[in-house]
Amino acid sequence: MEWGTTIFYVFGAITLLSALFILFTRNILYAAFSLILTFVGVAGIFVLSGAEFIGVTQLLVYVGGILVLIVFGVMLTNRVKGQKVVSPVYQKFVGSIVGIGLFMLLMKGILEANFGAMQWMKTNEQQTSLKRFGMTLMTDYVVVFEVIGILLLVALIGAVYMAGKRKGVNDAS
Amino acid sequence: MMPVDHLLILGAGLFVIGFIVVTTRKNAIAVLIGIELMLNAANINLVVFSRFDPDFLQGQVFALFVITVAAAETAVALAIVLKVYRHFKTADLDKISELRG
Amino acid sequence: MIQGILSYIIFLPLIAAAVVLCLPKRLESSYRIVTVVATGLTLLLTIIAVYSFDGGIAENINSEENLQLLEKSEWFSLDLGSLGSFSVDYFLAVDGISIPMLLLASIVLFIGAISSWNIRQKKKGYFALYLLLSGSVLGCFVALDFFLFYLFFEFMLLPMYFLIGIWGGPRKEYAAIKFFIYTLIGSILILIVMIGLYNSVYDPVRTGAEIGVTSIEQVQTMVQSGEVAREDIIKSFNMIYMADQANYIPGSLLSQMSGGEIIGKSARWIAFLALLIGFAIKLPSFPFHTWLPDAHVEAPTPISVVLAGILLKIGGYGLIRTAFSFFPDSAFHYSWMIGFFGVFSILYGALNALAQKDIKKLIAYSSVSHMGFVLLGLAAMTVEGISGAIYQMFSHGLITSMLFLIAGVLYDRTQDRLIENYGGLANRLPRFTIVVGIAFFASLGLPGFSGFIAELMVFLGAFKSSAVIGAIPQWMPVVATIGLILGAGYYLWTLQRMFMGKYWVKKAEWTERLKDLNSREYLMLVPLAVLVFWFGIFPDTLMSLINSSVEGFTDLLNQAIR
Amino acid sequence: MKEQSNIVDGLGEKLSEIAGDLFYLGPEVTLAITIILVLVYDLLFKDKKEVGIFSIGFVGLVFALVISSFINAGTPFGGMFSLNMWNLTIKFLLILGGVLMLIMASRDQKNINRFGKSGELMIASLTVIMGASLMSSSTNLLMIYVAIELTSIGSYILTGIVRGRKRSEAALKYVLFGGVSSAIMIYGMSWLYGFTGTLNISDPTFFSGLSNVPILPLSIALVMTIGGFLFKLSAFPLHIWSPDVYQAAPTPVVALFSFVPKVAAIALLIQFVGAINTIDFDWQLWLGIVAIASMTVGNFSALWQKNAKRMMAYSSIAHAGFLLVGVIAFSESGNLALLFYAAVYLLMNYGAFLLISYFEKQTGSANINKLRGIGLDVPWLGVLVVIVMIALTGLPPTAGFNAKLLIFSSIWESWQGSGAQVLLWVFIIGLLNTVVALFYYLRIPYYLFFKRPEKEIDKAKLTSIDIVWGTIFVIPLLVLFFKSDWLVDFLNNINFVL
Amino acid sequence: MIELQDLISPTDYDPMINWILLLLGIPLLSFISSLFIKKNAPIWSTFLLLVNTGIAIFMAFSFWYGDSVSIKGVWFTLGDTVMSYSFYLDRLALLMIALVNLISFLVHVFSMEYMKSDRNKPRYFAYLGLFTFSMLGIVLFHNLLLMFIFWELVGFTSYLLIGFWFEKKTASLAANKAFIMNRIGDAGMLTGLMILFAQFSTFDLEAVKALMIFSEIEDGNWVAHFTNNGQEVMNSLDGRWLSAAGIALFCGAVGKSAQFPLQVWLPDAMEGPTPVSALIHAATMVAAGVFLLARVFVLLDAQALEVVAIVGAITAFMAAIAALSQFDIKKVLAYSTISQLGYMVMAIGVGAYSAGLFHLVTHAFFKAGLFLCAGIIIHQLHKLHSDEIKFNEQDIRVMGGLRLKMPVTFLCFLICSLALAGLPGFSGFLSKDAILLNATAWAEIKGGGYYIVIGLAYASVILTAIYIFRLVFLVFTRGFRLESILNKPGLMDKVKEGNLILLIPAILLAVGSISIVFGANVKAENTWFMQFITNPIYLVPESYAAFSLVDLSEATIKSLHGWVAIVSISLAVGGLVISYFLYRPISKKALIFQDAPEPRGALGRISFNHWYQDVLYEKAIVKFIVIKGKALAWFDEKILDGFVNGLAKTQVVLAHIVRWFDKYIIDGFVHLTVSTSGRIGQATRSIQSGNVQTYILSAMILLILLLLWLMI
Repeated sequence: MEWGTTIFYVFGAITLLSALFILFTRNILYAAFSLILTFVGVAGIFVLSGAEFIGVTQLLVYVGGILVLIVFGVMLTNRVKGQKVVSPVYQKFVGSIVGIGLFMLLMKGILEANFGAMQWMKTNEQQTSLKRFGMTLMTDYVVVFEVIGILLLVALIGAVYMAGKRKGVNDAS
Repeated sequence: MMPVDHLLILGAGLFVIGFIVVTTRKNAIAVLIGIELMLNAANINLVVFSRFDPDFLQGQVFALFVITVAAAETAVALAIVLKVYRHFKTADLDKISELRG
Repeated sequence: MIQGILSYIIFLPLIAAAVVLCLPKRLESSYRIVTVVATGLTLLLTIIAVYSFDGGIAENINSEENLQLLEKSEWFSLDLGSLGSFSVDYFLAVDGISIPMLLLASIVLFIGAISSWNIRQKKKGYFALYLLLSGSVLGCFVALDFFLFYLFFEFMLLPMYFLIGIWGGPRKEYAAIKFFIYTLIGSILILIVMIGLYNSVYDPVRTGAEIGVTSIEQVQTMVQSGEVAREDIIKSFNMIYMADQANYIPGSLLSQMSGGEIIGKSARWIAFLALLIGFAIKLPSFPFHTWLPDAHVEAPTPISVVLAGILLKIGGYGLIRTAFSFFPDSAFHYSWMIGFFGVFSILYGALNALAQKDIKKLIAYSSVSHMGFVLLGLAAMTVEGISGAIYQMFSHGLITSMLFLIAGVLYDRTQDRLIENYGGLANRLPRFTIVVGIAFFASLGLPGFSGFIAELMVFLGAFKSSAVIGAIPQWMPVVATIGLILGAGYYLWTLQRMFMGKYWVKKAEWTERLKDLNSREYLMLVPLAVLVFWFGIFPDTLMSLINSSVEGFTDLLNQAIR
Repeated sequence: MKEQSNIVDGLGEKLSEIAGDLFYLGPEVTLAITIILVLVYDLLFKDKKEVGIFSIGFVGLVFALVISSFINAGTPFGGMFSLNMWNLTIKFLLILGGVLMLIMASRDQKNINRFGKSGELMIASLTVIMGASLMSSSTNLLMIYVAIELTSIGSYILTGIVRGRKRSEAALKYVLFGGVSSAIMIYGMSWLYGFTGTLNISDPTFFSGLSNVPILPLSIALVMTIGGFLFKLSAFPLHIWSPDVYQAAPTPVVALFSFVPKVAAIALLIQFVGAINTIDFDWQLWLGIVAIASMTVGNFSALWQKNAKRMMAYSSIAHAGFLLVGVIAFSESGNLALLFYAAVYLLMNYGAFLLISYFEKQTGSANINKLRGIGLDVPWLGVLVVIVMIALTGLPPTAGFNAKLLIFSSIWESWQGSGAQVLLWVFIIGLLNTVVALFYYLRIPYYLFFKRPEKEIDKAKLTSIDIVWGTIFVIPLLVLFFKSDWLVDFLNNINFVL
Repeated sequence: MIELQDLISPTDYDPMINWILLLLGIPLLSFISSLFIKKNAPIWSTFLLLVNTGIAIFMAFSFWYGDSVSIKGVWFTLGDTVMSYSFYLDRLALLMIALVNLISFLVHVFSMEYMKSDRNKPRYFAYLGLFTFSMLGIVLFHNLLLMFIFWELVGFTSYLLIGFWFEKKTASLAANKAFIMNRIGDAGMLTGLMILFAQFSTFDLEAVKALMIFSEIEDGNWVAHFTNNGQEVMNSLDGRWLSAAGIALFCGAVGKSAQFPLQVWLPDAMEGPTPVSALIHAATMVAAGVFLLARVFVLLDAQALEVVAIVGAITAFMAAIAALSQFDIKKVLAYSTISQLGYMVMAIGVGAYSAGLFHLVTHAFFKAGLFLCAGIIIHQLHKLHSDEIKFNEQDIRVMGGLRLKMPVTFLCFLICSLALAGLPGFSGFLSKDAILLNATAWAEIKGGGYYIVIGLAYASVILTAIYIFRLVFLVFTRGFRLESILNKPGLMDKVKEGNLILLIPAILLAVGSISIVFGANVKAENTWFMQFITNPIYLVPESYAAFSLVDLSEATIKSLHGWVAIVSISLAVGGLVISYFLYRPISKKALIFQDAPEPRGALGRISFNHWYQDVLYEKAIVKFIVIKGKALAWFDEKILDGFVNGLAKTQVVLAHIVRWFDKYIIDGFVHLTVSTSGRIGQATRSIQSGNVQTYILSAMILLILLLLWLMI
């Protein structure tokens, strides 16, 4: 086994274990922090898969952005006064059954599909450059890029507006 | 390199874990965490496949946008959670079920 | 003859409806005048139309040449790409089958308008809806484009729904909904078949124009042999074309040649059954009749009159015009069943009528019984049977209108319809009793009244059927004669309980309210009675109109069966 | 496509191509600009912004509408979009939906406040329309995803932004459900990418890639992907969010929800099934079941609803099923029928919501029970309601009937052609559903006319302009019944260009 | 090959049509005008009838020797089938119009007095006019359909007249009964019409007869060959339909002529005014059945005729038994009528066509006479009614000794009774003798069990004599029993003979009952009637005609002639003697007759209750139908409608299920599973709808399920 492969598995294990921790912990804060670990694991996989930019973005946006949001959200919606921020669990049984069923289904799908043997994947893997990535983003996907801009803008405005304490469109009801 | 299938199974596992989190956690924010896990699972797939698509890197681009959108969505979702919290004084979803039928 | 007379007939009530809507509330009392005048003019126009109708020219029911007073212009034509294009025509005409129905409808609507005279609440709505109903009912009988027909057929439901639901009796909502749902199920079945049909039928004239051939026969042979490209075929809603098997696109599901199947059964059979059920609900035949007693009992008198007098006939007319014309082979295949349901309805309705306590319910069940004759006559597929079915529809329309008016007369005075609450009314209301007697005896099929002629024809046709065409066995009409006896039974029993014996009513205060017929009531009842007599003694008045069309129709059936 | 070795070469070419293609996205660009303008206006002025915001939004939308009718077919941005006359018409309808929503909103002071006090609601609405408009023509999975998200986020905001306990609850449900749905969808998309190596569904490699995949993984991927579309369509089984959201959201917004994302999703589905047709996956069967289930579940669940808006939500689920019928027919005529249906659905649905908003204005609630006897006080409005409800049921003499006729005719034709049983069942069950639908659609006129009013209601609140607008929304339903060829010919002309 | 159109094509103008129209028109005018002119209706309508009678008698005399006249025309067309009408005047018709008009006229006259005090007189006379019109219609039209129409009309008029005093519940019920019983018969007759029409495409009797000749039995099928408009027609039915046609037509007669098993209506019909009973229920309407049988006689095949004969004999016997023990004078006469009608029907059945008709005519006279006499008695006794004197004036237990006070009536009654009993010198003897002669001959030919049939006929002879003289003795001899019942001696003196208006019709009818009217010969076949109205030629396809009428009339009859007469006379005399011993003025029975209870013995009860037929019908059939109707109504309301409502309910339930599905499968599938897996505690806490996570979960489950569906 090569080094790279080992690291792959290490990151994979980190991801999976931390995700499982999220699944089993009741404390949301723990979950949130465990999520960091998951993200890091995923970011590692990204980097190892040749998507350094995505990996970095993953860390920046998720760890730096989303997670902070989530933690703030947890703080704001739970009166954290010493006690644990617990999220109770319910319909565990059915949820797990469905989840496991889904997993089996996906497993079976993956194995049957045999992605490794896909025709288009015959070409050898190549390292990609950030430059190419940027070019693609700004040429082929420029529309998406712009649209994302609008999306972020709107989401931002909306989020700010809704979260704002006294704001929100007035309504009698 | 890790075989593609293993990574995909990892993705699937993450997806399912995320799904179970979504369906079993009462807290709305925990549900959001679950959704993030599911999105990450998809991202893993995308990036993995993108390895074989060096010309256009579509998978990577997709993953990038997923991350971005996820951020936006989380922001909106959290804002809504806060709003709900103001009305219901809780973020437990089983208590937020006045609309039904 | 007036050009476009049929359009006038349909649109006159609709325009009048608009007029009623526009009249201000302070002219409230004029609504009914407008209504009566409009329906009266419609009747006049209809009579002119009937007068100008030549009963002798029909040769073949499925060609446009035998139609009269024809008005046909393209309404719209849609090009549906891969579905090909189809055209919907504004196509009105009458033949011997529809002209009696048109006449009946005009008469009954006029009488109904008079009978609406003392509607007291929400007059504007009532009269506007009544006129809308009138327009659509009349339209139903003259429309020969399936789309147009379906429009009128459906459009009838709404005014009816509101007329029963707003101006009805205590359980009006229930009755209105029940009526609507039942009929709607029927019309959905019809719609299903309609979609199938227009996808299977082409318009030879327009298609000919498309490919530059003028002779219809030539177009038909060309289409049948597949020489015409699919996109040149123009589909049609034309009911006359649908009745000609040569106008079915080869390979289409409902084409007789291609023998399409649905779930292993002939598609034509299934389509026929769908139409049959659709119209049998309207007719109504056992076991689809249960909406009728409720609707009748709850509806206000004029609406009962229109409902029983005309709307039921649309069921029978629809069967002739669509189900039997389009799928004669299937009709033959199912004739035993149709005949059986006819006979069963006759007996079932009569026995039910025997047990009724409410006079309106009794009349309603008698309608079920009488409409059974229509089914029996149709199932016979002989000239006599089908003429009888048409005659029965016409005659039942008049008689049952009379019966409901009678029930209305009583109800107006006492607000009570229970038979057991009256006795010996003949002493107090002698003239009314005479009218009741005429109506009852007419309804039970006493010779001299139109009902007898109709039932006789049905019997003759049904009995002949097995020998002539092999449709229904001889025992059916023989068993159906029991219906005559039961009919006498329930009518005479009712007559005896309500009108004979010592005068007695349940509540003393009714006595002073029980006055004999007033002049408005005479105006409604006497003409009906006279007509019932007239058509019982001079059947040729009507037969001369319908004979040749019915012959054409039976020829069509015969050809298809052979 | 360009040579990979020399990336920078041809960049200029590419950029100019992009600039040239920009016109194809004229409506979207216009909407984006409008969004910015509203935002700027909102920031610049403090009070009495109603007129300004409304007029900017309105002008923007109308401008987009005009532009959308000038665009030609094409596949701009390297096949990211596939514009043909068909989905351009859809686009036109979507934007028209926006215009009509603004008109509807302007009929009620409450809604004027909601939209006008501050720009967010307007911005979110425009976003929804923009997203939907992108959705309707995109052929790239990424673009599809982003467009759907754009629509979704706009919708979440629209649902949640107006204050109210119920609204916030609905918004939360919406956002969580939506989040999961989109996660499922992109998971499916990621597989599709894995199968084919391309995100462009109009690319031949997409199709050829799918052809070699075993049925199970293929089905999983397609079902998950289409699942995301069904969420926007609010079709079974991803319809569950919609009643809650419809009940809570402001009426004009609900009208928007019930039309714009739905029809966009239908357009998307048409593109998508076009790309996956004839591979192993029997999408017709699958969508057929979905359509049947949507119609049935929608109609049956609507039966005993007490809230008119909630009822309309179920109605819209059922209509999603009816729209799906057009997709399943998968033929030229099916597409035409869909266009017709969409146009009519726009009219009748907006008409219904407009009238509901009137009654809401009168009685202060969308509760059907509150409508007792009003019909006799405002007869003309009552008549309009009857017409709309009849149209929604699909009975003559309303265009709803023609729409159903066309759409079911097309499925009949497809069935005749292919003989697939599911099409027949869709046909029959679909039509029989009409009967069920009648039950609840008639409940509104039933309460309006048959029930005794509980108390005297204040009629002064409705102005004659309200009535006129109601009439304007409703009368085309009648006109299009009697002259449906006007619309069909118009649509046909468009199709011929295609 | 015979051409149908030739048979039914309209005839040229024949002046006879005017007479016919006049004949039909005058009674119709009487009907309509009586309703309007109110006050003078009785005299006016009587006058009209007099005119009509004049015309009828004039026609009978002037056309008697001419050929039969047939006038045809088109009534309406049905498809290409011409529904023709046709009048046919042969001697039978002429005789009948004269008879009907004459008796009707006499009854009109009688009624002027009898109904004097009734305020509904105009209505009464109108009805009589309508009746005469319809009866003449039956006689004049020679087309089965039109005959059927008038046939029903006659029944309808009878309904009106029986129910004339509709305030009496019994009267209205009797009217109903009469109409319905007639309807049953008519339904049968209609079946006959259907069969004949299916075969021959016409109702014209002449045409039917002509076509019948050309019909054949081929392989058990009854095939009619003819051409219609030049097109060859071959209508074929199973051979049994030929018999069925005959029996079906006979059903009509069974109803109208009160034959077993439909005869029960006639005794009840006595609720109508007595003159009506005389006219309708004795002389004319009930005879219409016999007339019809005579008209279609040649179309009846052997089986049908056998049924006719047997039914006739049974009826004759049963009714004669019933007449023995009745207390109501009109009821006795009613049963007597049934019995005599049974004779006539039997006569037709045994092939004694002319004898049967002969009996029809003689019976019309003496039975109408008896009824009118009874009417006089009832009318006169009715006048005794006062505040303290109340009794049933129709009950023979209150009568007695009226001979002294009402001699003319007595004489008339006696003559008619003698005629009824069939004693020589009176008309009844001639006709009855002719019938018995033919019947005996018939039984001779057929042999075996058929002797039972004529046995019944002979038994009826003696029974007839017994019951009618019982009546004579009890009504007219010994003292007036009402005196002793009411304890009011001298009441007898208040009884007066009827006035001339009442008496003259009775006298005329009595005179008509003397045999001299029909010829001074004791042999029936020598009367002018039998000379002129002879048996027709039999037309039914041969294999279905079991015997030849010619044989019957010629050979056998001659050999039987003597002793049949002797037997019948001795039976009649025997009956008279028995009656005398039982009811003679000083017999035990007569002495205490005022207290006579209802008979108790088995035979007596059978007789008094008319074989319990009414009870049977009431209990078995009517109840059955009513219960059936109720059950069906229940079925309709509860089951069928319930089913539909059930459907609606199912829809609701389905809606609930779907909603439930939405809520519990989509929401609660989860919970369900939860609870089944033993976590009920948690489930109760978590069963909450509106939870977005269950939404998501269920959506996913459904997606997976849909996916799996695809895979299967």
